Amino acid sequence: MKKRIISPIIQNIKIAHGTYKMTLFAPYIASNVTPGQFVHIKIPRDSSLLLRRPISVNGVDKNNGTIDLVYRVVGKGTSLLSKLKPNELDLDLLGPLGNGYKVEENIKSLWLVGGGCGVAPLKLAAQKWSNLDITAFLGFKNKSEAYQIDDFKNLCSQVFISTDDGSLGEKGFITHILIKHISELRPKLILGCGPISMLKILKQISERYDVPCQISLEERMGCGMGGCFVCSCAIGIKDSWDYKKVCTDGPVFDSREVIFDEWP
Amino acid sequence: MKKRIISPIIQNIKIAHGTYKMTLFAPYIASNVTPGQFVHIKIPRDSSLLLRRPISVNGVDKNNGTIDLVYRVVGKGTSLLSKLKPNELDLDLLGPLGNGYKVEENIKSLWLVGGGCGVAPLKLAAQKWSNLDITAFLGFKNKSEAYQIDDFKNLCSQVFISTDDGSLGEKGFITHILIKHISELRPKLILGCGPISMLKILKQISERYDVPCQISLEERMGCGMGGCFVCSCAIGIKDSWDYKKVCTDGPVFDSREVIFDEWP
Amino acid sequence: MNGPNLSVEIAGVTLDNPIVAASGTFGFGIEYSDYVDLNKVGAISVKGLTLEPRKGNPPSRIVETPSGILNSVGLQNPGIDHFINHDLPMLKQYRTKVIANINGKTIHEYCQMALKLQNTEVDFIELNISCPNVSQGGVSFGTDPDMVYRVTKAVKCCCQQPLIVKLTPNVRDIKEVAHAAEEAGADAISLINTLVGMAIDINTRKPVLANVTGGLSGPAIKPVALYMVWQVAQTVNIPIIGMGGIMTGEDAVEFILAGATAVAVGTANLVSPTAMLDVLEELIKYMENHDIDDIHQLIGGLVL
Amino acid sequence: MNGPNLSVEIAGVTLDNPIVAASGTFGFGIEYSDYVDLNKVGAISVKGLTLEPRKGNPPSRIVETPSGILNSVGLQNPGIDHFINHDLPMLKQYRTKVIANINGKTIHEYCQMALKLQNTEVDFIELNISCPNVSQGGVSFGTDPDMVYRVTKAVKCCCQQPLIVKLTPNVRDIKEVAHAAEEAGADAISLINTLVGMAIDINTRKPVLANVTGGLSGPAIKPVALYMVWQVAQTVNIPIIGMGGIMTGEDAVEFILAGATAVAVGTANLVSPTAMLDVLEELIKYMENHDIDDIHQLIGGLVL
Ligand SMILES: Cc1cc2nc3c(=O)[nH]c(=O)nc-3n(C[C@H](O)[C@H](O)[C@H](O)COP(=O)(O)OP(=O)(O)OC[C@H]3O[C@@H](n4cnc5c(N)ncnc54)[C@H](O)[C@@H]3O)c2cc1C
Ligand SMILES: Cc1cc2nc3c(=O)[nH]c(=O)nc-3n(C[C@H](O)[C@H](O)[C@H](O)COP(=O)(O)OP(=O)(O)OC[C@H]3O[C@@H](n4cnc5c(N)ncnc54)[C@H](O)[C@@H]3O)c2cc1C
Ligand SMILES: Cc1cc2nc3c(=O)[nH]c(=O)nc-3n(C[C@H](O)[C@H](O)[C@H](O)COP(=O)(O)O)c2cc1C
Ligand SMILES: Cc1cc2nc3c(=O)[nH]c(=O)nc-3n(C[C@H](O)[C@H](O)[C@H](O)COP(=O)(O)O)c2cc1C
Ligand code: FES
Ligand code: FES
Repeated sequence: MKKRIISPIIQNIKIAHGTYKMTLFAPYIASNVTPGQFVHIKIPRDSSLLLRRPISVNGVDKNNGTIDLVYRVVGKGTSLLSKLKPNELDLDLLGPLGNGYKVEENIKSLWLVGGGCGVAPLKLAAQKWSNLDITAFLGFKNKSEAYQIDDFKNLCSQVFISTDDGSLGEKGFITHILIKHISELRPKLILGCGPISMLKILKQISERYDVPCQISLEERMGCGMGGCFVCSCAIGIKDSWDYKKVCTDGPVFDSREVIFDEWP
Repeated sequence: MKKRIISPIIQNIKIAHGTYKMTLFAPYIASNVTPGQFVHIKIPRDSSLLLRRPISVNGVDKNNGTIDLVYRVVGKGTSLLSKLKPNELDLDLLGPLGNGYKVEENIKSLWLVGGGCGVAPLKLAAQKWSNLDITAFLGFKNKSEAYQIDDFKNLCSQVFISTDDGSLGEKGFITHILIKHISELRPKLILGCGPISMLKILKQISERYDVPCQISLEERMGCGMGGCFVCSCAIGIKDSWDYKKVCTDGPVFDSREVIFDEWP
Repeated sequence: MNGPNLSVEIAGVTLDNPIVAASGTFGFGIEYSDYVDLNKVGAISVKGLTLEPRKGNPPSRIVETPSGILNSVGLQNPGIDHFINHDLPMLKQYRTKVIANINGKTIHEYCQMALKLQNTEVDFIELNISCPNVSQGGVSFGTDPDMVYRVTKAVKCCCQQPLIVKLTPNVRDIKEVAHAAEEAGADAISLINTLVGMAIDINTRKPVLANVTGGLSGPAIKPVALYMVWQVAQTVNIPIIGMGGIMTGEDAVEFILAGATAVAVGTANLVSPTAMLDVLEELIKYMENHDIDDIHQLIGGLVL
Repeated sequence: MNGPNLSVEIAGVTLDNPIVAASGTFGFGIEYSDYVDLNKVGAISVKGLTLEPRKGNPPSRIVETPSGILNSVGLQNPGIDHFINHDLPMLKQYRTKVIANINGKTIHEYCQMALKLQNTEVDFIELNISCPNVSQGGVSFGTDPDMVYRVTKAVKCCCQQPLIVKLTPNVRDIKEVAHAAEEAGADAISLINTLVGMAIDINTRKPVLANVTGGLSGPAIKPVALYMVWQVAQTVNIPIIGMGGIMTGEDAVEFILAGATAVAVGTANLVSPTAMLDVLEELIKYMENHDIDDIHQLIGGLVL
């Protein structure tokens, strides 16, 4: 069940260029969240900023009842969040929201493909399914923007890294590295998250090699509960699709069903 | 000259029921302010609150370069101010603004008449003119709302206190006490500040006993610089008055010139 | 002791309290049942319905503006038949009154929808006349008093339920339009819908909304909404459902004093799923603090 | 190296930069000289002038609303003669261009003022047609395209300076009104003036403004203003001075992309006396960051 939670801030630190990790005390979410799900955060203090901000859950500590969020500072809301200090105030969250990634019982190995802040929710997937054989493909713009690589190394069998400028791992897009390995290894399931340009290529790759692939979409949100119809994405098959809601039908969708042509 | 000043908060404490004293580091204002002048404060953090709030200067410490403001929490802005902690952030002030009280060289004794938060600016008057023979008449709603009485006692020859409920000093309006003494003592100059109901009576008294009286007016403000024409008060003589600006023509006016009938 | 009386009557239908969900901001109600006991909401105006299912506009459909939001949903909805068969029965398990917000491209379409709603459990029909009228060259019905009169009259003839006409603020004189609706037989007026606005992304130089323009709602528009509600209250004798930026009980009191019999909460539902209950609670607190034991003592109570 | 070119031309008059002080929010300029080097402001539209001195409305005249303010100054000003003899010479010591914002109750009054401004150093006349027209029963000139045409035409015939017509947003279709002004010979359009709004004190049950209603300005109205500027830019061929909620350089860029040749800063002057200089600086920074060396590369640069 979705709940509204008033959450003390335990920690809020910079973990990479423009990227922060916030640890919140939210036992209910820690116990009930699925990878790919998100919390919807009311930005405190500045009442001119009306809308909540959706941020995926990056990690949980059920024993301590905490969750981690990793977020990039891109605008007013995230900039304000980045300045909060532990115990300075409590955040008002809704969650856990949305449909996360689904990994069936029979799946034994998993590929995670993340880019930029899309890497964040995949860490929770690696945490949850750490008993499976996981290969992670993580792409960043450059070394200074990379984060949590050691965490992935601890949780996964293998981790591939790339950066646009080659300052860490291989140079180039992470999907290039993926493609080098996919033809031989044929994974059973790919979970992807990242910028739309990456997701488009991921969809193509997964279709070409006929590998099931789930991707997490981003769209500007209002309510986060399916009530306001603003977070639409085109889902279906070509010439027969509908606008579904990223907040409740997603954010995770089967990549084959996502119609990127209808994206502006 | 008016300036814009970015002012660290040195102290911010509750000094009476609903009443706070804030000490700010603002050497320029500390050195240049006249009693009755005010600073115009940008409310931090909540950008939906556009307008600055005018608060009179209550005291100065030229050596330390600080000023004191005493303010009552009445709405969103003052409530937000009351929660700020020392060094948490710097306030953006304009000041010193307005025309303060004027005490001519030849004046040897002074009466101060204040009510509620109108007592606050009179303390700076008592401080500045402490070499004169000052009698203070201070009215409060009740004991729990009274403040800075000891300060006045240190600075003035005599201090009369009243409260609406008699919980401190005499019971009744401070203007009642004033009237009891005025007929025998005939002061040379009265400086008044307080709620409009008090100022109206003060005007009557000063006219009846023909004692010069300067009062400080409050009106909702915009710019604080005379540019927006929103802070109007009717000044002149009956049937021949004009709307003057509280921010630059005032806030202190000769009580004989204030046309209260034109006040809503 | 009992709390104050909050129930109000609109065209013969009693609402337990004057808090209404504004159309388009509370889905079909059920979406919120994890957070809100729907029995506690006076009425729910459902997402704007059309004759056929509608896909709506491409994303992005929402952008935050100072103390407001712009939306361009474009009336995405599953169509009126799906509503009647699927959503209405679920919502009707609760006490809350149901307002069907209908949107037509022609007068004929509005009437067809009103006819479909006959013999359903819908409590009110709300005519949203802010959408562009295709057969009139894209000008919205709601900005032309003549068209408002005609569409209201036509729907009134074929609708069974009390008819609420929802006005758009994008007009020169709201009184004119409200008057036309009343003359044509409207049982109540709701206002305001959103103001037309836009936002530009200065990095891409493109409009933020794929649809270029959108409707502005939220606290930013409250002063405009309040003014219009007050104007209309002085013009018509039918009840008014006031809305536009209501976030708190205090905001609701302002609208009620200006003359609204009920108030709708819109954008606030996007900010907090329990917004309506919070508004209701604050309204009750205000009434208690001011010794008001019946909401009717507040309606139109502005002192000039 | 030099910074980007910021100078723009409006009806043959060159402004050093496109930042204008919106009428009524920057007095007669001189009030701000402690804070602002007036040479650095493109132009200053002075407080609205009337033929005779005007007392204006009783207080309170201002109330804060979410991200906005309502004002009801009621055109307090010392009269046009005092302006010409007293304020204008002081302002003319600076490079900034001077816009005389004039307000009449009748067409005749507007013309009288335009005549008085002949042979003065005023650079532009700005026709504020948002005020109620007494001889037309209190309806504002600016909401009726016919009246806009007539008043513009009449003033154009007797004014020496380029004529800016300032539009009110309280209309159904801003394009109609802008078109009427252009047809009648306006040299430029400025928009938007304030939206009508109100606020109620729920403790006293009275309107907060003594005048009951006021004009809404500030960031709250920015999306509406931007939309209207964009609409008008597609309608007329004369330059536009865009305004409504501009607080930052980024806001200014939005208006310029939407088609404004210059932008006016209003409410922001009440928030910070240096607002215009801040906006200018941020505009320059944006241009430098985006390798734009001439402001003309931005004007109307919206990508659809
Ligand atoms: C399901 C979901 C999960 C997400 N998880 C993460 C995460 O784990 N880490 C992370 O860094 N970011 C995440 N995002 C993106 C994040 O929500 C935005 O970066 C953030 O809302 C920007 O807010 P702002 O106030 O800083 O930016 P502003 O541009 O000032 O925001 C203005 C408005 O636009 C919305 N908005 C702006 N960018 C986006 C975006 N990319 N997606 C959705 N709304 C946007 C904001 O929510 C706000 O309503 C996620 C988005 C979605 C939809
Ligand atoms: C020259 C001058 C000096 C003042 N000095 C003091 C002082 O020393 N101590 C003190 O406690 N108060 C003083 N006041 C009153 C003080 O400015 C208001 O109480 C304060 O602005 C309220 O802000 P708010 O956000 O809490 O209230 P809100 O009601 O939320 O404010 C909304 C708007 O109304 C304005 N406003 C509300 N009440 C007043 C008022 N009484 N006068 C002017 N504007 C008002 C606010 O400035 C703001 O713009 C002074 C006022 C003036 C004009
Ligand atoms: C996301 C969204 C969708 C809306 N959809 C509709 C709609 O379908 N039909 C309608 O009549 N009004 C619709 N509205 C307008 C609201 O019902 C309401 O009139 C307006 O938002 C003003 O109220 P508010 O400021 O409380 O939101 C919508 C508003 C929003 C924000
Ligand atoms: C206090 C105040 C006084 C104003 N007086 C005038 C005026 O005299 N003449 C005029 O044309 N516009 C006047 N305006 C409108 C502004 O010039 C401007 O059009 C409007 O405020 C929108 O811009 P903003 O949101 O930047 O303030 C006034 C606005 C304010 C806030
Ligand atoms: S955010 Fe409201 S429906 Fe998705
Ligand atoms: S506050 Fe602007 S003129 Fe006084």
